[in-house]
Amino acid sequence: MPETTSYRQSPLAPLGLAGQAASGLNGAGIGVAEPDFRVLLDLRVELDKQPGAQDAVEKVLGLRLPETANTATGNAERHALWLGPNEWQIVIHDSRPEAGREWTAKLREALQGIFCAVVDVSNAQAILRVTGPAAREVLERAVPLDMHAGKFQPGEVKQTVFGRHCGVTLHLLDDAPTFDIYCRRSFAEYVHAYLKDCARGACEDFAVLEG
Amino acid sequence: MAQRYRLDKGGRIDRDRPVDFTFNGRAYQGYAGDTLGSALLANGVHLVGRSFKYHRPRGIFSAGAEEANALVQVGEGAATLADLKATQVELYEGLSARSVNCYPSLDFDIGEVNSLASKLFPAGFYYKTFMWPQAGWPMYERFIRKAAGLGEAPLEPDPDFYDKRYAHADVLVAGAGPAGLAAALAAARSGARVILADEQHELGGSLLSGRDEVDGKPGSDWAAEAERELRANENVRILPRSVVFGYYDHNWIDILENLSDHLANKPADAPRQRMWKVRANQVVLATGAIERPLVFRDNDRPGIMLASAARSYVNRWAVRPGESAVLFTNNDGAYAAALDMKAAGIKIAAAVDLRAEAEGELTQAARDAGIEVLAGHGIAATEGHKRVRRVKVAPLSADGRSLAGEARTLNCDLVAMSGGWNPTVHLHSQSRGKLRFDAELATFVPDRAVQAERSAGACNGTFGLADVLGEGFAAGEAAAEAAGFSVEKAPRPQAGNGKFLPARWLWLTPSSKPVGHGGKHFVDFQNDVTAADLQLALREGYTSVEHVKRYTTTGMGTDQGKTSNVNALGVVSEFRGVPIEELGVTTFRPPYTPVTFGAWGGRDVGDLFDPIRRTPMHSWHARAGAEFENVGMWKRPWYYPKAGEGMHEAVQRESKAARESLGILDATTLGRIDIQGPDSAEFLNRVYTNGWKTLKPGAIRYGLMLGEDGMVMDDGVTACLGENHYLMHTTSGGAAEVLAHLEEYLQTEWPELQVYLTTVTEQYATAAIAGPNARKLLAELTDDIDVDPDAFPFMSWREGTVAGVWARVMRISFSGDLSFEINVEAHNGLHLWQTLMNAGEKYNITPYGTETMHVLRAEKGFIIVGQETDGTVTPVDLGMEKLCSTKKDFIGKRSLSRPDMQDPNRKQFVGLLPDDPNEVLEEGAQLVETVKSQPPMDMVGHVTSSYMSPNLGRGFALALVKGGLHKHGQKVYAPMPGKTIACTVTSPVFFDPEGERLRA
Amino acid sequence: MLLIPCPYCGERAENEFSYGGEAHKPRPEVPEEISDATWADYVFLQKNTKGTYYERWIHSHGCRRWFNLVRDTLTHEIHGAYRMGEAPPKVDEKTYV
Amino acid sequence: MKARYSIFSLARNALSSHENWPQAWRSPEPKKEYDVVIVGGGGHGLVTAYYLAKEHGITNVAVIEKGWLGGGNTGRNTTIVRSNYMWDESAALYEHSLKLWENMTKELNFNVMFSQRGVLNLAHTLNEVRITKRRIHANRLNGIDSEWVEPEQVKEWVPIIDLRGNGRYPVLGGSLQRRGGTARHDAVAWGYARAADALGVDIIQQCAVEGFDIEDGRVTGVRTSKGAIKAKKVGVVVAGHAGVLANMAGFKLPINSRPLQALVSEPVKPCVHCVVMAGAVHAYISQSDKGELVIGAGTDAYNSYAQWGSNPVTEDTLAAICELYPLFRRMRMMRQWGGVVDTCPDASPIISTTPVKGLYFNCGWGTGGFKATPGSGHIFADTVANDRPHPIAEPFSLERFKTGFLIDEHAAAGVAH
Ligand SMILES: Cc1cc2nc3c(=O)[nH]c(=O)nc-3n(C[C@H](O)[C@H](O)[C@H](O)COP(=O)(O)OP(=O)(O)OC[C@H]3O[C@@H](n4cnc5c(N)ncnc54)[C@H](O)[C@@H]3O)c2cc1C
Ligand SMILES: NC(=O)c1ccc[n+]([C@@H]2O[C@H](COP(=O)([O-])OP(=O)(O)OC[C@H]3O[C@@H](n4cnc5c(N)ncnc54)[C@H](O)[C@@H]3O)[C@@H](O)[C@H]2O)c1
Ligand SMILES: Cc1cc2nc3c(=O)[nH]c(=O)nc-3n(C[C@H](O)[C@H](O)[C@H](O)COP(=O)(O)O)c2cc1C
Ligand SMILES: [Zn+2]
Repeated sequence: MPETTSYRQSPLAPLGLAGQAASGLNGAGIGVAEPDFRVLLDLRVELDKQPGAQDAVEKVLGLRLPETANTATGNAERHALWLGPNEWQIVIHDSRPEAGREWTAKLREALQGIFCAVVDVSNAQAILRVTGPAAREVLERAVPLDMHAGKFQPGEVKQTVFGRHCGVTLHLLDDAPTFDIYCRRSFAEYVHAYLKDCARGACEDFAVLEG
Repeated sequence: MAQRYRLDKGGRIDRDRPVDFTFNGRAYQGYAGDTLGSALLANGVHLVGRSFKYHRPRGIFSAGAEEANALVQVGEGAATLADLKATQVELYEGLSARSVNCYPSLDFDIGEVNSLASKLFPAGFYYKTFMWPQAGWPMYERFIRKAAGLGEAPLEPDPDFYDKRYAHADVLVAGAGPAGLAAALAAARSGARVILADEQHELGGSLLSGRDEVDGKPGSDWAAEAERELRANENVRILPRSVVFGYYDHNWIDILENLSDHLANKPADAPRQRMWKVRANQVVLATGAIERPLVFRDNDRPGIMLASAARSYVNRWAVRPGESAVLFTNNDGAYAAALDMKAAGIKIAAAVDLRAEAEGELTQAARDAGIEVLAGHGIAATEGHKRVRRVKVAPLSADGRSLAGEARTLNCDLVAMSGGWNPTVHLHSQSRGKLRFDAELATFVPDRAVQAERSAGACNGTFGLADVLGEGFAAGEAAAEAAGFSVEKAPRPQAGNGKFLPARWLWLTPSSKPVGHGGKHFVDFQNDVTAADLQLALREGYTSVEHVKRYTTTGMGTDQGKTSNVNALGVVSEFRGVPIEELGVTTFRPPYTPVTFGAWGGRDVGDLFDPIRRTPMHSWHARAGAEFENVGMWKRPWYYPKAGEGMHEAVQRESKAARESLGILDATTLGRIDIQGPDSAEFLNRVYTNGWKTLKPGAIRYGLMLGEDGMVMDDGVTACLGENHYLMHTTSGGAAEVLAHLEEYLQTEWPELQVYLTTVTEQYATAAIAGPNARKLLAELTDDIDVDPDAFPFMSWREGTVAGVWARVMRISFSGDLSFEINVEAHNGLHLWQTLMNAGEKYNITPYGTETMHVLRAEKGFIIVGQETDGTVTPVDLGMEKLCSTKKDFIGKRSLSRPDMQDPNRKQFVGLLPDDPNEVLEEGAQLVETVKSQPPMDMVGHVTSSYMSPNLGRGFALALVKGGLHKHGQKVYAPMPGKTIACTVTSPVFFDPEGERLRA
Repeated sequence: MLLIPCPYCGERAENEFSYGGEAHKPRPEVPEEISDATWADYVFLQKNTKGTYYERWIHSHGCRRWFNLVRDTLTHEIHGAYRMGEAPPKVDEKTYV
Repeated sequence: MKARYSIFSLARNALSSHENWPQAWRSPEPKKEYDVVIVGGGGHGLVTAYYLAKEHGITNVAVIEKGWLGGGNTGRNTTIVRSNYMWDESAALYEHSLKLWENMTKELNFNVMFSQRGVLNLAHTLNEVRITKRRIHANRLNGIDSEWVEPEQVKEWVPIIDLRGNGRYPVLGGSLQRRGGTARHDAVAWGYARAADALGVDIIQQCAVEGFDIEDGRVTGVRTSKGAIKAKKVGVVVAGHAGVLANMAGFKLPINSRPLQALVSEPVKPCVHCVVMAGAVHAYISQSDKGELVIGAGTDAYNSYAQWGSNPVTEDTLAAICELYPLFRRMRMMRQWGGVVDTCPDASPIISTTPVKGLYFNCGWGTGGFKATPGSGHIFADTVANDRPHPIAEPFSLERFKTGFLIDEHAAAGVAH
């Protein structure tokens, strides 16, 4: 049997969110969508102890790992999100089913001889793309971070607790603002429902997008 | 006549918007802008409630949050609200309110008999009686509980929802009176992010009630301008109807915002209230001050109210709270109330002034206005049942402790009293800021701040309006500066600066008889605590203020003593002859005013109470009609009943199918940890009891993990994926805990180990297929994995393609049969499951849930951590001593050699077979060796798991039994209610003890 | 809710963190050679100071790193955070009755 | 001596406007020396002093209290009293105590309002059901009343509960101890203080113990904020401060001190008639005789001596209350506070001799020692008087952390209120 994408169910597939981004906000303050499949790798390495690591990563990915806390590097296709002093999440816009394993192998190969870990977590996490002028207002209901435009700027990445007890990574992409929220796969429905309820709680200020 | 007591003009009400409401079933009218309190007064309604203990008639005595008397129940049915203060309820069309704590009606309340027998109910009377007979207490209690409570809790679920949010501010300002507005203006002008919250619906605080001018215009106009400027600034968030109720660690402040209680038509899809959880860099407290009542004989009658409240009713709500008023004061400031009342057409019968020489700007103005001032006088008594009718006033002795002359009677229907002011230091004190007793003001004012906060205005003991404004601006500037903004000092607005001192501080106004001998000098109105009660507490040795509080309940009502606490201290100080500052204060605790539970819960209720985790195959299980079990946050299929089946039948069927042909289990929820790095094997060696250095790529090993106390904390299999690369499995419920435990040791104890741990629990979806036909099915679905037993032996794994997708197949077994756990990437989980189900049809593939999984593993004697173990079980107890390496150290090893771990009589893991094969022991049943006719009996163990096994054809159980490893063959008994079940202790392995089927 | 300075991520709210108890309490090198009493000390006993306390925290909903914190257990004042293996900052230590 | 309290004395005193009531206890200056000094004037300390005087003839006793008597956890707990603990050792201890509760009002001639209204412990998961049943059977065979109740019976006891728990925390049943209930916490401290004082015990308030005098490994006295006081024996019963006192005496305890929170609602007419505990979601509720809902929350996650709690803990508890009792969402919290509890690794107390001769510790009651007040003091007095553990106290020695004989009540208790 050939491996085809049609087998694959994204974490939020039961809610049918994919493609919602395309339909636009229609005047709503916030929209939530699930982006296409992506490669997500967890990369662990001590950059100061493994001098060759940055170059090796750059060779494969064409980007350098951010060394400043709470930031990301990247371009339209790829990102490296700072998760900790020796941990990054690599995000690659490659939706092929085997892509996660392939990129893992490539990166491992490049990092041969360096004490590090590359782990494919493409299936382990869900991504919710939250966008719209009310996004900050809504998210401030879910996370204890300061979401003010001056305090959380495009290119920044912050991990935090969402609602009660759910860990998330927030990556701010632009001034729209657009956030990519990464969470563990099985928490995705919770995060989605929570966001909807946050929007309901903030509804005096804007219309809420259905779905 | 409607609104008979409404003044013809003035006030901040909207006369174009009349509002109809009912109180105790009668229809009334008020105006938009009224509170329930002001609207009732406009209609001449003074009697609003009954007191807690004596059911004395009580009226409206304040105009704000400090109200202790006028508690009402608002609304009916699911939306009813208990114990609201009428002075804080905004009027809306259709509002219906009623009095609480009275029966059958407010006017005629049976409970008032308590008042007649009140001598029998002094403070602490409970403790002295209802003791005989001792067994009689439940009866007394039933009777006492009838009298409990004020309002009523709703009896239907709350129809509303609540919003809850975090927020961050450079400067948070609590209170929007002149001081708060000034502070907000100053901070906002510097560019700081400001939150300004006030519990009232209009900003302006006392400016709305007074007639003071700021910069040559009415104070309320200045407030409106300030508000306009603030609203125009996008860095400012103004929160009206928002009480700052709690000040916690590290400048964490909680605010409750009211969104729809004041609306007649409450929007269905908007929250009722919102809780703000604010982290503020700097805080300015500008919460004003609360006027102090005076303590005199029968000072609780309806019509007796705070002077500032009377003034507010006249100026802010255009209401005449009476026709004929007596002012009772100890200070000059209160004359403003007399003057304003007079200007509104209220007759001022006299001003009774405790000060021997009643001097002062406003006093003089009152005299000039023709008001009679009785200096050195006090109110010695009051009369009037449901409304004050008369007061007796008399001159006081020089020390103020007794009357010094004939009493004179004044007719009145209103007494406006002022005993000075208490700065609202609640939030400062909650923030652990110290208080200082200010002898001039005879009250507590903020002293040193501990957190980044400062007080300004009346809450700081500053009362002159110009000073208040100046202090507000200065506080706002200082706060902004401390938050890192540069400020330009603004010119201070012009305003008057009344002089209110000196006042005469007399905590207790004497009457013709000593305290306790006639009439009641109320200190705490809500809890009916009198000066005599305080005196009694002291007499009996309850001298600490905390004891006084708890013995008399003073300050413990819904108003939390806003008007009573300082008076109680004053009275105690008077009786004990100890200065107030040496007494100390009782602790100020959140909330400042009561806060809705629902707002605290916010959206973390219902479906969002806890995350519900589902596997990628969940939709299939749900469609198949599975019943689910909650395992941690996961929903796992528990069993799959077919039509007409109960749990028992379903489990029997599933268990049989899995043994006889083929079963399939969703094992996705197992915890998985990826372990990489050159020291991985060493790391495993340290965290598991057994050895790991010899495990080769492709192989799998079972491991047992202990806590440092030697107790089993987790178990599972770990696969060697490659050189220095492992995949650990944990129990579903233990995944997070195990990862935390491992990271802790790695990062804190053994940072030298080169190992990285990554959770991959959710990267994979797992279907376990088990039973004699498992291999056949697997073979059909893969081209590239050699399923031959020799090529793919027990406890090994292979990678390849199954059902057309990448898979890692592990030949391990929790059922005791030939079994493969097929791991695919989670996105493909549903696909895998469906493919297996389709292809397995010919083998009667049967999905089974956690219950059948439990039966199957129990037949094999496999433990479940958390069921066979409870944090007190060691590997030795489980008969797994062999798994504990003697060659190396591991976490928990040292604990195993402590004396009590060696005790041969510890509870150990065994099997149990009830003598009657049809018997299924209850899980949790206790076991004895000797049955007695009645308890106590010596227990030797308990049943941990118990099932009816279709494969064994009988009931069987697992248990922990003292010394059980050496008691196989002996009898134990489970004495149950009504019967005793005899069993034989056996090995815990009931099925395939040689493991032939596993290895098949 | 405390405001805790993670040495890696910066100041964050308490609910992103988990507590790990007393710091600077190393696991005995060779547990087998020590007495039951010394072992019990390591596993169970706590300084539990009222006052300046050196303690471990993990930024569990953040960078997932363990670190040390010096905190006053009465006032909750935080005197500093430092990474595992680093020396604690100099603090004017306090204890209370 | 002490006036007896009764309805008659109340009526008699009413005639004299209550001006002739005697002091419930004296406020003496400390003597130079006592046979026994008890440190800590909470319930446990006062009971200890009472029984030293009453049963062991040791009346030259001082109770030294840092603040005001009863102001520690005795004065800030949710007052749940029950004895249905799982292990034999615990059951013996708490049942001993419960029996004393049943006679306390009479014994003290002080109405402590011990209300045996029944305590329900809810089970929300299959595992909780199993553990609950195990505990019930153990209680039964120990002769302690304890019964399983099905969800419908839970509903009868607590009509306002939502059994569905939104599918996530459904009520699957629970255990009921009918003899369990609540008491008026302050009255317990006051009643014992009055009774101990009557037997000659000096209760010295506003006096903090700041150190011990120890010679040759034996305690000879305490140093206090009011000066040194000699003592032949010293019993320390200071709950959350046990670690502080142990440090003064030069040893450590297996105890962490953490704030535990509680809160009350505004008073309403009676609507909860028994005590309901839900360990899985951390919410405990009962209604006081004045009408407030008394709610117990969780402990903060970190060591602290601050007598207040952390915000997220309150949020969690009130979310759980809203979930179990949806009609309480509109109720309002009136006051919230915390107490510093002394938690032991095995959730069981320590009643023990110590490395210092003549110095005894009674602590580790954590979140659940109010119910033990009379029993704990009773066996501790015996332990102090005879310089050896009372048989019920024996398993609860400090030794157990060395030998491994832990009495782990976690599994059965959740939080052991
Ligand atoms: C919020 C909360 C809810 C609880 N709920 C329950 C419940 O429902 N059921 C239950 O059984 N238990 C409950 N508990 C636990 C229970 O309150 C305690 O276990 C019990 O009251 C402890 O009593 P104690 O006499 O040992 O301590 P305390 O009453 O705390 O007395 C100790 C005394 O020692 C004093 N002290 C401290 N240091 C010194 C010193 N250096 N010198 C002199 N004196 C000193 C203190 O001031 C204090 O008064 C709860 C506790 C809390 C905080
Ligand atoms: N005549 C006198 O003796 C006397 C006495 C006291 C005050 N005053 C006058 O009162 C004014 C004092 O001004 P100010 O600004 O200090 O006080 P204020 O009373 O004018 O304003 C305080 C504001 O804080 C709000 N508030 C209080 N606690 C709150 C909380 N927890 N959360 C949210 N809001 C809260 C109140 O609703 C009010 O609007 C001056 O005009 C002064 O002259 C005069
Ligand atoms: C069982 C119980 C019931 C309580 N009921 C009330 C009450 O009705 N009103 C009140 O103000 N406080 C009540 N409290 C709280 C006390 O006022 C006080 O907050 C608590 O004893 C802690 O003391 P502290 O706040 O002085 O530190 C109650 C406390 C307990 C333990
Ligand atoms: Zn961090």
